[in-house]
Amino acid sequence: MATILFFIAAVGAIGGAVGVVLMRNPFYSVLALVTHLVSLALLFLLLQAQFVAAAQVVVYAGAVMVLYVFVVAYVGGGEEPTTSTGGSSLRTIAIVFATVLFIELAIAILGTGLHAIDTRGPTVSGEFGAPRRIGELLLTRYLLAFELSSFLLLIAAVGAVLLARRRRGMDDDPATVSVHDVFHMQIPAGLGSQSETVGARQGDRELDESDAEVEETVAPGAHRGEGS
Amino acid sequence: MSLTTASWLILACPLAGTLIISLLFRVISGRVAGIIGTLAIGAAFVFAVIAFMKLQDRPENARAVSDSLWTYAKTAGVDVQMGIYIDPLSIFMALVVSGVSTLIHLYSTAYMASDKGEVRYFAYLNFFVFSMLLLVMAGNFFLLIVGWAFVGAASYMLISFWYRRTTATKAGIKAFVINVLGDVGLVLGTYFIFRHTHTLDFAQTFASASKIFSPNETDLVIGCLFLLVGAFAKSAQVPFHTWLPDAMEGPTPVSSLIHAATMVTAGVYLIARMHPLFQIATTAADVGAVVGLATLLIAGTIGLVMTDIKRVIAYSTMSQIGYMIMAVSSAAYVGGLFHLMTHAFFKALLFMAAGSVIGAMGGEQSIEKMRGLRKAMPFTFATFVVGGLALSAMIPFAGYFSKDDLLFEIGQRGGWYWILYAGGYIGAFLTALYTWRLIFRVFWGDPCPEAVELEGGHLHHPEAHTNPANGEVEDTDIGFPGPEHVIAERSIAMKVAMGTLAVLATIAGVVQLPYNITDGLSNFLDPVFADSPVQFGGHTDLETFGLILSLVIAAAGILTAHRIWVVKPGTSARLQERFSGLHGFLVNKWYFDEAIEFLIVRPFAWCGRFGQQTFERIVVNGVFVGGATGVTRASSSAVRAAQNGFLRYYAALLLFGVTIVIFYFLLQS
Amino acid sequence: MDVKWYLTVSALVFAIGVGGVLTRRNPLVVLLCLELMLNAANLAFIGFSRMWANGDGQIMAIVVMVVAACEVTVGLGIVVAMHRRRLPVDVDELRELQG
Amino acid sequence: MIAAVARLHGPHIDWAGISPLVALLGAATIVLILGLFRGRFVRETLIPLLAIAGFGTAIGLGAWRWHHPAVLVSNAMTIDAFSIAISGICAAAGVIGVLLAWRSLAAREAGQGEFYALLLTSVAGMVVLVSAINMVTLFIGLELLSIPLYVLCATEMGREKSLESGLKYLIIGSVGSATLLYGLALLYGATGSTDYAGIARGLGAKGLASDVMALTGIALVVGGLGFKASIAPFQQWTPDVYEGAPTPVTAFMAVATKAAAFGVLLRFFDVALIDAQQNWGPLLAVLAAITIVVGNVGAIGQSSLKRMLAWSSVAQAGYLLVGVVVSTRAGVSAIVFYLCAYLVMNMAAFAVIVARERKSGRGDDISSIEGIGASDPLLAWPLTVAMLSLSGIPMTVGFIGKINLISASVNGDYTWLGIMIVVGSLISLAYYLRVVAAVWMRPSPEGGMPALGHGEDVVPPGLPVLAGGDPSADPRPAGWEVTAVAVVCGVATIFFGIVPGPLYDIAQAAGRSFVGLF
Amino acid sequence: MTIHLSIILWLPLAAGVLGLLVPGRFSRWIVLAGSVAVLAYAVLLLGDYDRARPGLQYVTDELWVKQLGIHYKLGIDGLNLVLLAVTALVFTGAFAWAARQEWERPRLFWFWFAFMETGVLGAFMAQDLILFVAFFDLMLVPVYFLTGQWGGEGRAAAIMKLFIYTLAGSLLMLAAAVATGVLVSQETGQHINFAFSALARTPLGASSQEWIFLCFAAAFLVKMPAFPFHGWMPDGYRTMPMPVLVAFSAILSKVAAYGFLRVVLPLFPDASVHFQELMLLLALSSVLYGSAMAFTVTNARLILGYSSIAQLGFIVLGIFALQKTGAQGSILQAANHALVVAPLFLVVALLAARAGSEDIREMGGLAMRAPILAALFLILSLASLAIPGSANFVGEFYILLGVFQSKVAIAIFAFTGVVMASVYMLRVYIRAMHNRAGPNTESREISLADGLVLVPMVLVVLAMALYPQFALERSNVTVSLAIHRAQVVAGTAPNRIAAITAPLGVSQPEIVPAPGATP
Repeated sequence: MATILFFIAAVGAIGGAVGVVLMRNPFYSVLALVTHLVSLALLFLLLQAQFVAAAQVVVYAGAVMVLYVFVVAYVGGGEEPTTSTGGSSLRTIAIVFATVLFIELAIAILGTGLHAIDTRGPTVSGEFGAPRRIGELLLTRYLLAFELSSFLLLIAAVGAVLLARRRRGMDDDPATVSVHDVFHMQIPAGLGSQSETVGARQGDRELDESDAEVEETVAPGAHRGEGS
Repeated sequence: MSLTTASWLILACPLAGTLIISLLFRVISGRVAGIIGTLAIGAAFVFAVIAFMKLQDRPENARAVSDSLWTYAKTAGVDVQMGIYIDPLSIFMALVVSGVSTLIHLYSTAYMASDKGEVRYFAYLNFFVFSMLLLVMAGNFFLLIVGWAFVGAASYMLISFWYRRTTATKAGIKAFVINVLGDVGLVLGTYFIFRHTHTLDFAQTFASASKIFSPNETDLVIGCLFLLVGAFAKSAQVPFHTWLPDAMEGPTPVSSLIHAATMVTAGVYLIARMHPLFQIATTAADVGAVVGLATLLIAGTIGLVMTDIKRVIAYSTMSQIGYMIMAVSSAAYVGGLFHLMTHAFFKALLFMAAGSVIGAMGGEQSIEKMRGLRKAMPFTFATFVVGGLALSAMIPFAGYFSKDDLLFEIGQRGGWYWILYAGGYIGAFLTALYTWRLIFRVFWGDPCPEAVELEGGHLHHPEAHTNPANGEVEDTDIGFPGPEHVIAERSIAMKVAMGTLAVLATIAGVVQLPYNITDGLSNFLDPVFADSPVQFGGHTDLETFGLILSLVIAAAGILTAHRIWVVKPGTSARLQERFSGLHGFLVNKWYFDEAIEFLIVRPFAWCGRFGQQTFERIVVNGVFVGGATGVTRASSSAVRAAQNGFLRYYAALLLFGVTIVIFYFLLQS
Repeated sequence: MDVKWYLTVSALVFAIGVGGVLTRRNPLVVLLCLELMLNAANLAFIGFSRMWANGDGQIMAIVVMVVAACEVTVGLGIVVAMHRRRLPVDVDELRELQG
Repeated sequence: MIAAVARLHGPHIDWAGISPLVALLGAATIVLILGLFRGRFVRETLIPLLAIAGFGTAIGLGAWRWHHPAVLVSNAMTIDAFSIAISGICAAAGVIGVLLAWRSLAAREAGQGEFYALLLTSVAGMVVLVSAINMVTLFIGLELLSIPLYVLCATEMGREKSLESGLKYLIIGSVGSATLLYGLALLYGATGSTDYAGIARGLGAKGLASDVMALTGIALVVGGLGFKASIAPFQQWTPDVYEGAPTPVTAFMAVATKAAAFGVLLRFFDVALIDAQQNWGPLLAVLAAITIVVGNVGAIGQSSLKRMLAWSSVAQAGYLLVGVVVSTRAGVSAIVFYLCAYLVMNMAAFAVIVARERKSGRGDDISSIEGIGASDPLLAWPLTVAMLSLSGIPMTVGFIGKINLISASVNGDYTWLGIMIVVGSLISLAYYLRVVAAVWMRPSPEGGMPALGHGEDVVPPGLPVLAGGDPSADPRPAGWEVTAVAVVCGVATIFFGIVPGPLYDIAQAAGRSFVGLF
Repeated sequence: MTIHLSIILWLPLAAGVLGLLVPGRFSRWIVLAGSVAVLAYAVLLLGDYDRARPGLQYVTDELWVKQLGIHYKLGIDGLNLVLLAVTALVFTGAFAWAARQEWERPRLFWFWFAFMETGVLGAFMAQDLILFVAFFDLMLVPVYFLTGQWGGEGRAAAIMKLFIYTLAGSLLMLAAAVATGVLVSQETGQHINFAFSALARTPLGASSQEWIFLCFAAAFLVKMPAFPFHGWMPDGYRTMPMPVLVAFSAILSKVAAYGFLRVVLPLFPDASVHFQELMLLLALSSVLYGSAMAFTVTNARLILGYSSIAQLGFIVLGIFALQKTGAQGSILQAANHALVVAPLFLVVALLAARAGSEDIREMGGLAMRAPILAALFLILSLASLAIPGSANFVGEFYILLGVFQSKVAIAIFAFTGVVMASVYMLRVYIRAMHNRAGPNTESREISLADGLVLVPMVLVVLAMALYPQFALERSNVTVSLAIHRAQVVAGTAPNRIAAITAPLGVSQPEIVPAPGATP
């Protein structure tokens, strides 16, 4: 059963990936990526990473892709010309590189002396990869990474806002205003979802000052997003 | 006054003269400079005489004195003292040099009186005398070389005295360079000797030479050969002689002093001075003798065909020095030095007389243009004849005795020295021939226009002063014996100088007459050469033979000359026609200049040009500079071309790098 | 299934992502391909996490997700800004800077 | 289950140790909030001052913790002399970045609050990166560093090049991150640990140091970190991004990113991967040599000063890499020393470029500095000193820095790399001297002083379109603070060239942080 | 009497900095006064120096960079004493010469010029390898600025070439110097120490020595310059401002020669012996090539430039003869050449002013109304061609004797250079002063101001000619020590070395031959 699921998921992941690369229309590429992500989530599940799989579907396939779709729609990613000024030789080079890289990575993976790689891995309890276990790790061993991730999200949001913000004298396309505003609204949403996803499962008992700081700093970002 | 003080004063006088004249050059007139210069040299002569007498006062085995003023350079096992070495030989040379120099200075005061560079002239001339005296009195190899080079420099300055003449400057540089070659020879010779003796001091070297060196030891022979190179270059011996004829570009008194009487005999002095070495390195000495012989013959033949009055005398000088070199190389020291002395007298005299003639001709030097000057200038004629007789070794003139003594001593060596002996007599014939060719052509015959003018009491003035060598119009800004040039007939100073020399050329033989009638010279020099292994004695038969042969040959030469140039004036032209090849060969001076030009000058010049035009451009700038910058530039443009702005290329290169790195690591595992 | 299969899939996805970055000209799609590469890494992390039976790999995967989101956000921001400046949304046209 | 959760205790947090990081992030937050206020005083004076204060506090706190190395937050980070030193360099670069950006267009365009918050965050990322002893922290630090920079590069949005550089940096940077990440994944796979110590233990285990998976992982890490450090052949983003980014950002980036990248390279390679040293050592040596050559030849003939300095920074990366290759304490201290040197000399140069860029209207083209020897000695001298120092002329700090690197290379049996360093310095003269020549030996270009302060009309008609001579370039003349930066950095370049002792103390303490090295 | 070398070293720079602060028209006098003070100090040194004592005197030794073992160590011994004095003299002359002219931006000009003197003095006095290298590089920087800003036509390219080319060698030397220190410290296990005295104690392995030697040789040969590394020379010489050129050609090139004796022979004796033939051949090529070029080119500056190549070839010959005679000659010759070539360049400047060109084809007949100039020029020319009786000849005599003692054939070939020197020096003299007057020439006597600069320098040349022992006796002891280790390796060491040092009870580390040095 697991084998079959694996193959289905693997084919989905690879197919999705290939689709991303080959689809001429960015919109379809996004859709292909969604396929890929969902398949990947399945693979994660097979590897007993339940929480990550869930996050994958919710955050990635859900939130981030929505963002994508909006931008594609805004920018109007039309069909991309096949021939580029860079010359088509790059296409060949790309294929060669990708192949070589794959072979090298395959050698690395298959040629290793680690025997564990030829197993399904040790037996683990159902707890492994469960939200509880991950939450525990995030709040103990990886507390710093966790906090820094939240700050990273904040600053990325700020950055995106200031980049995409409309400015006097520079923005001469009033028709885009609405989409633009939506785009801005979207960032805190994405941010919120991420932190909520992570934070909700920890329960609010464990919140410490750093978390408070995250909460606090989210606000101005969001505020600016709305204000501009 | 002690011997050493007197000796140092010999050096100090001309040096003081030089300094005074050159430092005061703006203040003093040429005339004053001439007086200062002459007095300085005269004083030197006086001190030389004093030193001579002091030396004679000393016991015979203590007649070699070294004295040092200060340590000049002493380090690393080399000790150079500012020191002199006084022995009969150096005093003898000092006497000759300062004596003749005094007379020539005197002559110059008149001869150069109208020249704009008179002050400069006397400064140079005094400097020359200082250098020459330094040369002969040097107490070690180092100072010898210094004097050696200084006379070369003085010679250079005086040859190109009229420095706007390109011929003069060319001759100057030629003389200088060949002299430097001689210096180099001397230095190298010194090195070879120093390698074994570890001293530069003469006294120590000579004292230890026989202990250190085995006969004909290679290093010593090589060293002596290098010394000979120095001697040859200075004394204008084949093949280093080509500068001497050109050196006649200098004022005539200069030719007289430097290029006849003193400097050019330095080679003779050198060999005599180094006799303890040469007598061990007999091979080297033999080479010197052979070259001397070759020179005396070659120069003699060239002298026969030259038409420039000064050059004829110059070749004659070469030839006579050939005799001396031959003599001292064959251990005939006294003969060689005796001839050196008499030659100094009569050759100086001849040049002075020639100067007088040139004055009369308005600067013209070609004997083709001269004729019948006998009546116009009787004093000059008389002195010229005296000099000519002495040169062609006519009894009882000084040259007769000295040349005879010289050849006699060589003959006494026997063996292959007979060749030298015979060659000497052949040379004697040539000497008489070219000397009298000169005299007959200049003084005999119908007077030329200039002579006629002079007979009328008026000195000839050319319309434009031209360079006798190439006919170029002179740039008279800087002087020359200009319109007011003086000839011997008119100037007391010149007459005194020439007269004194004429007397000396006549009677100087008395110092060393045959059959040991008088032996002043050999007695005086004996302490120097006493240790010489070659000793002469007896053989009065040979001496008699030589005396007679000498006389016969001289007479024959004079008579032949008379026949060719006086009795049958066309003979010369006919001979020229018949032996045109030979004549051409001789007129071109045996093609020595051409050979040197072809073998040495041109290759060097070519190397220089090649260096400048090709090597510098291609290798130094091309390969080194251009190559490096080229590689850098090329790689720069390559790198920048890769930086083409295409984002995807950048990503590609990044990933390419990664694949390569992975590949490397895969190979590592 | 053995872990190595997961890893092979991961390697393949990574290579495909690389190929996409090198071939696509639309920056939006290039960003998607970058996501592919990150996801490949994520898969590898989770595979290894399973293999070693420790949770570190999974944490890493979560962090990567955050990072991926941030990168995408900023990337999209720049693309939007470019679009506003009416610059072509095509990486091959970005050649002002070169040499 | 509740009981289980109740048993869970948060890790011990050494607040003193983590205080520099908190200071930076806190300052970023405060600045961000203050950015909301519209008052001119707040935006143009208070915010930059606060940013500087933030950096200053971080430096001060770092100095306070200098003698108290500690492992922080359950093995996520370590604070030791090395990380403090590198963090200090980054923070100092941040201070200078703030000063250079103070009245710049970039900060105004981006919004003062956001701009400085990004800068602060980036430095915080650097601090995390160099302190990380865990690959999760490493990665998050890397991104915390990079993402603000992507944005900062693009902040002069009026300028096409700025956006271009932002996007290029982002895409290539992400490729680099992904590569690094995959490498980390493989290393994790090979060793089963995300801790440096764990990785080192894993690699130390028998045979693993030459296992293909581990080695491939190292290879990918080389690519990923090499990218950040601009090591050839991963350097290509550098010139484009440096040129396109706003000059204050470039200045900051050139120094701070380099410092952080080498910080992490050293830490990761000399701690986590030390057992595979004989595998990666020769490779990095070759890369160092290539980098030196590529960087130096690339810089030749550039007319954009920023671009030239970008290439030069590639070359400097090559020099610095030598210190990594040898993996000795001497190498570490040489790198730290050189980074300090690099800070002052590079900042002096960039300050001058900023000043001239705003004044001359010729952008960062080399013609903008022509003749300033006569007209503006306060800028000319620092620039000259900086160029001479970069090329390693004695009596400058660059000289001592090079000596250290060469000495480390000889000490580590990589003498040929020492030779490469001097060969590189030699090539570098060709372009550094060109700058010096422009400063002193050319007359000021005629009419080269266009009217200032007219926005788009800065470039007078007829002025050729030069590199960086963008019509929308910053129109306002630089304030005294830019000149001050130039002068202070110039003086420091000379001062530390003559009295290098203080820098040595820092560098050697940093070197001693690596207990595993000799 | 205590003499602080630091004062000598920094005085010029201090004067230069002071000159920056005062109005431009005073700068020159301040800098000139500074250099005169240095000269006075140097003369004091000459008198005060204890010539019998081996080893350094007046040592200033501070640990400069503790961590790298770099010392700020200055000292005087026989190798640098005379060169130091010559440096002070030549710089004073060059300053005095430059002070007669108006320079644009005078304060900067004088600052850099003064800086240059400090750089050179530092290179001569440094007793620490890195300090030496630092000053060696540093002294080029002022040259760069001086030429670049005040030079002749085409200066930008020329000075760039010069700077990069000469720094190429210097940077290699830097690497080699650092390597020397590190390797020595590895060998001894002691903390790294770059002081010459410390480095000399432990010899490096032969293979390390070899590449290090080559790097040092590259630096020195380029700086001299020696054939075929002189590519920078023609353009550089053509464009340098005359006073700078005077200092550059006279002094900076000597630092390189000095470096061989100070650094290379004592520290890398095995390599010195190993590469002896190579160095001798290079030096010989320099002599021949420089001479050949000098009588082909027509620019008077370049004639002197190429002649310098030849002269420095001689100096290298002397050094690598690895004989005391040669080394002594080289030291002397280095001083002599500096003393002679500096005024010669000034004469060339005067000639150019009279002929309107530095091309000797445009000159001619200039002696006419300028007898003093002609006399000075003649004296200098003769000294330059090393006429016996000049101190230059003493130098050459010793040099060639040294070469003769070690390689006879090379000595004989080298004499060609002596002959050629006479050709090219007289050629330039004749073409300038003699022959027909050139088309645009104007013969005039030197002015009083010119004379005040030139005549003292010529007098020094003459004084040296009369008493070269003055220099020789001061370097006598030190030179033996400098070449001793190389001689030990070569197997030509005299036994006298013990005799020199033993009675004085000196245990200078430089003297003690390394135990393993004997093959």
